[in-house]
Amino acid sequence: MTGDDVKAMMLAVAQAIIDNVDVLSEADRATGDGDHGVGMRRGFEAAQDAIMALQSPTPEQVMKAAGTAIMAKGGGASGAIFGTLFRAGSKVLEGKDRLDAAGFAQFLAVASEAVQKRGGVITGQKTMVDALAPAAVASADGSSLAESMSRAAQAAEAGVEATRHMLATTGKARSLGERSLGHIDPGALSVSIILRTMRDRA
Amino acid sequence: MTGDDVKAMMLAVAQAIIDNVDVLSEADRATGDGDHGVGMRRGFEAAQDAIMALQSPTPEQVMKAAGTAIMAKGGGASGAIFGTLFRAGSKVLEGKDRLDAAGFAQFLAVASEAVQKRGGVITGQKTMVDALAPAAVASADGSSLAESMSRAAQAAEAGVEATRHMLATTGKARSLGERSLGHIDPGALSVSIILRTMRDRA
Amino acid sequence: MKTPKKILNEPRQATAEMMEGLILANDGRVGRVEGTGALFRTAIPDGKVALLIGGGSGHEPIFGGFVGHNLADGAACGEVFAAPGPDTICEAARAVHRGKGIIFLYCNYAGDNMNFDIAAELLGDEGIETRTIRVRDDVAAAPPERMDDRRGIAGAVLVVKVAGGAATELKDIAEIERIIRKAEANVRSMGVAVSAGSLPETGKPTFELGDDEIEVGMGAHGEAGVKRQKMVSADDITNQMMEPILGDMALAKGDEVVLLINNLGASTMMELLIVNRRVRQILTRDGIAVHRTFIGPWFTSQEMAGFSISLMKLDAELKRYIDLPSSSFGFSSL
Amino acid sequence: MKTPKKILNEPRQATAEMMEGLILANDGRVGRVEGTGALFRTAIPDGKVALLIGGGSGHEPIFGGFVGHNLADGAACGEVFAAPGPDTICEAARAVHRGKGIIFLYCNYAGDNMNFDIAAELLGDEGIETRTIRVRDDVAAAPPERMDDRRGIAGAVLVVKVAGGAATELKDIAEIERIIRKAEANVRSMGVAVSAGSLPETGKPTFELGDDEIEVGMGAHGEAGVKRQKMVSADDITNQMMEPILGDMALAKGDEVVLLINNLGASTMMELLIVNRRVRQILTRDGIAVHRTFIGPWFTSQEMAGFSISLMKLDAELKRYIDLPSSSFGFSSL
Ligand SMILES: Nc1ncnc2c1ncn2[C@@H]1O[C@H](COP(=O)(O)OP(=O)(O)O)[C@@H](O)[C@H]1O
Ligand SMILES: Nc1ncnc2c1ncn2[C@@H]1O[C@H](COP(=O)(O)OP(=O)(O)O)[C@@H](O)[C@H]1O
Ligand SMILES: [Mg+2]
Ligand SMILES: [Mg+2]
Ligand SMILES: [Mg+2]
Ligand SMILES: [Mg+2]
Repeated sequence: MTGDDVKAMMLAVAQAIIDNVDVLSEADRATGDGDHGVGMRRGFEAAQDAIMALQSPTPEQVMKAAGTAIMAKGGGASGAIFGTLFRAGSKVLEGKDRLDAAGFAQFLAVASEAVQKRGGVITGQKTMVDALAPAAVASADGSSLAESMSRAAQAAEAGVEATRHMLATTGKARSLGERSLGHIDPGALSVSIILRTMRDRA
Repeated sequence: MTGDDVKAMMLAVAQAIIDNVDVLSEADRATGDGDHGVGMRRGFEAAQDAIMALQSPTPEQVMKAAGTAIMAKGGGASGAIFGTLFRAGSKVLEGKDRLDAAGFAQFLAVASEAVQKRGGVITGQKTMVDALAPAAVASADGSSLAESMSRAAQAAEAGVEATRHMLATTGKARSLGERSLGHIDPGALSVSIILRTMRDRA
Repeated sequence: MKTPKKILNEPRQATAEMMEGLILANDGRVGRVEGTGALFRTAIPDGKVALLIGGGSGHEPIFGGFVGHNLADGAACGEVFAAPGPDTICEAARAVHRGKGIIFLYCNYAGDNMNFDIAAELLGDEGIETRTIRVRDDVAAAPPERMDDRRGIAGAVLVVKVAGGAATELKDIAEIERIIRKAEANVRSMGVAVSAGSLPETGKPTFELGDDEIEVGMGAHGEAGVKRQKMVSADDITNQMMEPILGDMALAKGDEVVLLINNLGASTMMELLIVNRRVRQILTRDGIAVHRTFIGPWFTSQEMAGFSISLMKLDAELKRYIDLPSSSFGFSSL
Repeated sequence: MKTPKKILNEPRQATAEMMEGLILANDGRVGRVEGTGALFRTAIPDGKVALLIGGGSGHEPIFGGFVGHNLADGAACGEVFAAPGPDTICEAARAVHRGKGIIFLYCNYAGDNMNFDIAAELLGDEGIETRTIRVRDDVAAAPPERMDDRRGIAGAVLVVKVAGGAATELKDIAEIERIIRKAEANVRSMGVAVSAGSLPETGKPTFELGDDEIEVGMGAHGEAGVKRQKMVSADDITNQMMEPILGDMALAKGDEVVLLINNLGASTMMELLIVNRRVRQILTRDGIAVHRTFIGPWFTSQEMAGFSISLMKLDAELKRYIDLPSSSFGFSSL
């Protein structure tokens, strides 16, 4: 995937998040404060603007611009988390003019690690990490970028479902305790939407 | 009617007001602030206590005790108005050991005048005066106390109906303007309940 | 009609328990005549002209919460939405009187007028001098030719602020009265209701409003306004309120005002700040300067959602009293 | 689900318009970095250790309304219920910095923690020293062993009050930090929700509660509490809240506290005063003295009905800063 392909892909990713604003807010209403969709929309609208402004960018530039915009405009937990995801991940793409399977897997691995560090969480705490971390692992097995992305998307989707059975131990859902059971984590759903859209463009 | 009869009658009057707390508040909800019943209940509960405490009272003492209690505890427009009604009216009964037709008519006439002065209103402004003033006039034609009371009650009831077609120009209903049409005045309804109960005990 | 959920014990005891809670919240600065709604400041200097405010309860923090330093010396508080009876007013008056007369400052409602007038007569018999000033700031209630038909709403907060300062700094009751009358004459307000408040004792909203309706000009007890209409934008509502307010005031370019936006209860500060933005756009357009802005829930109508806008035209004298530091349980400014 | 009626223009512009209105309401005392939620006091003396507070919007008047004299020097405000991004925090930090470092004081939420931490890293790269204090007063959120899992709610008002005074009177950042940490360590709170607030942008309540239900321990964004139950009396609710608060504080007979009852939005002052009455009965029973009481809507959750109770144990030092006069758009005390 060239830098321009990555640009097109990330514009589609942003659009997918924007299109799902209500689904994401509704998921957050069940376990948090109901604003995950509007926060993600703010971040990804800013990301769209930032990415659009790039002329023949490298894959790294696209990812970094997205992350920086999301971090600045998203706000909340998700602005910091998804901003960190793209900014940290972009670093492994430095100096590469194409995004390939190995690069993508590395991108997710580094992003997942950075997010866990920033958030002070590990898997099993009912966060977006429960979609991102398994996606990073799964993507490593792909023999092509398309396959990597497909595996990542599938793992993320399974991760979303897995959060349904987890007790939240961080973020606004934490205090729900047992009552968080049966609900998916909205941030995990965002990860799944992002990876699913990437797969569809691969 | 002896002083003790007047005492019994006024206890019944108070009870009738108390029993109609919701009807009166509901009427005030349509045109005012919805508290006429609870205000009247406060006043007439205090009146009950004050009247009960009287041993072999004169008619004047009963009426004055009622008016004083209502004025002290009723509060709002109705506390001042109905307090004034009974306090001012009681003065004409001074030195009389019985309430008769003439005394009752005088009581209402003086009460009506005092209330109009206190409230700065005349008939036709959609207030309790529109029940009280015609009742005072009608009671003058009675040849017995029972007949006086019966005429007063009837006139008050007609007065209540008449308020339905009046534009409020005082009190909290004033600002309704045209929208006050079609609703009766809650204070007028109170007057009618009072006089109706008197009639039933005459 | 959905029954409002309120945090109460026995509803009929709500006012009495509230009074208890209010006295405790004053941590010694305010006392009350046992068992009544007659409140007084514990530190009123001898020889001071006393300022007594009052009215029905249910509008908290006004009136009881405005007893304090450079504010009222006492308050006569009635039951919810019911003027205090003459007994309560007399008790409060006696508690604040320091030999130099009392200024009664309250809102223009039939119930308040009658009860305070009766009290004034009774106090007169005792040799206590009283002066009466009624706040009539609600432009929605009646046209200017019928000033005395206007209700007193949140503009009263500004009048009490001025009055409290004047009655503390000055000795002459006539001079104090003059300044308060000027403050009263210079203030205009208008309210809007978005949803109804309810009475604790009946558990019922005082009026019904459709899910998409508002009432412009609504009074502080749910008295009808000038217009019931569909919900519109914050800017539109504000335009509709500012027009009659400004139309009723003789403001010229370069004039200064103090601005108060009062939360009737359940509106968010966020909404009121958005309204403030529009108010200032309009005032800037007209070349009118805002000396100071107060936004908050001071003259509430239980949990009514909605707000009112008040403007008081300032001169140097009024400005001085608006700027004096003042402090009470419900209203403080530095 | 009934759609809440709010007085707004374009819902997505609500926060931006609110900021504009807030700056105007400060009549020159507070400015903002154009187009951001970064607010600053216009009169910060040189050489002052700066106090920067912040968090999501929607809780007005906190945080932006607490920028003022003997209070915060600046505030970084995010969108509704969303922590400000690092850019906003950095802008605010640069605007308040006077060469002596900045104290970040905010509430303990994952979003705030991460964004302020990122900002601290970025500011560190610029050579600006920051210290971080997170308010963790909500006893409903986690047991004492997991202090860091506790949310920051209205007890933050008292911590900001102390912090504002200390950061004005003292020069040494470590000493200021010590006092703020003590204030933070000494405060405990708990909330209860009676009905939900809603987000302007979605127009939806953040949770659903039955017509006869309340949730004890509810957080300031509608986060779940410890117990959902049928509506009970004001005294019962208060008992249920005071028990965990007191159980979590080492208070002994004769101790003094400052008491804050915070309106989450749509509750009436009347209800909160009735709650105050019960709070005082309980404290009197335990021999605990209340030095000062604050009751009002300072840390709201949009139009949520409900309230929280906060107690801060005082010593002579904390008392001194609680008693200092302070003044801002949203909170003043003399
Ligand atoms: N500490 C954390 N580490 C990683 N992800 C987190 C953390 N806290 C929250 N999240 C993610 O953020 C999502 C919530 O985002 P959002 O609703 O935008 O934030 P907020 O909680 O500030 O309202 C959660 O669903 C979760 O996936
Ligand atoms: N100025 C007045 N003169 C005579 N009666 C009045 C006057 N104002 C109000 N009333 C009577 O009082 C009634 C309202 O009583 P109430 O609801 O107890 O008082 P409030 O208006 O203080 O809530 C009205 O229905 C009317 O009959
Ligand atoms: Mg959220
Ligand atoms: Mg009434
Ligand atoms: Mg009333
Ligand atoms: Mg949020």
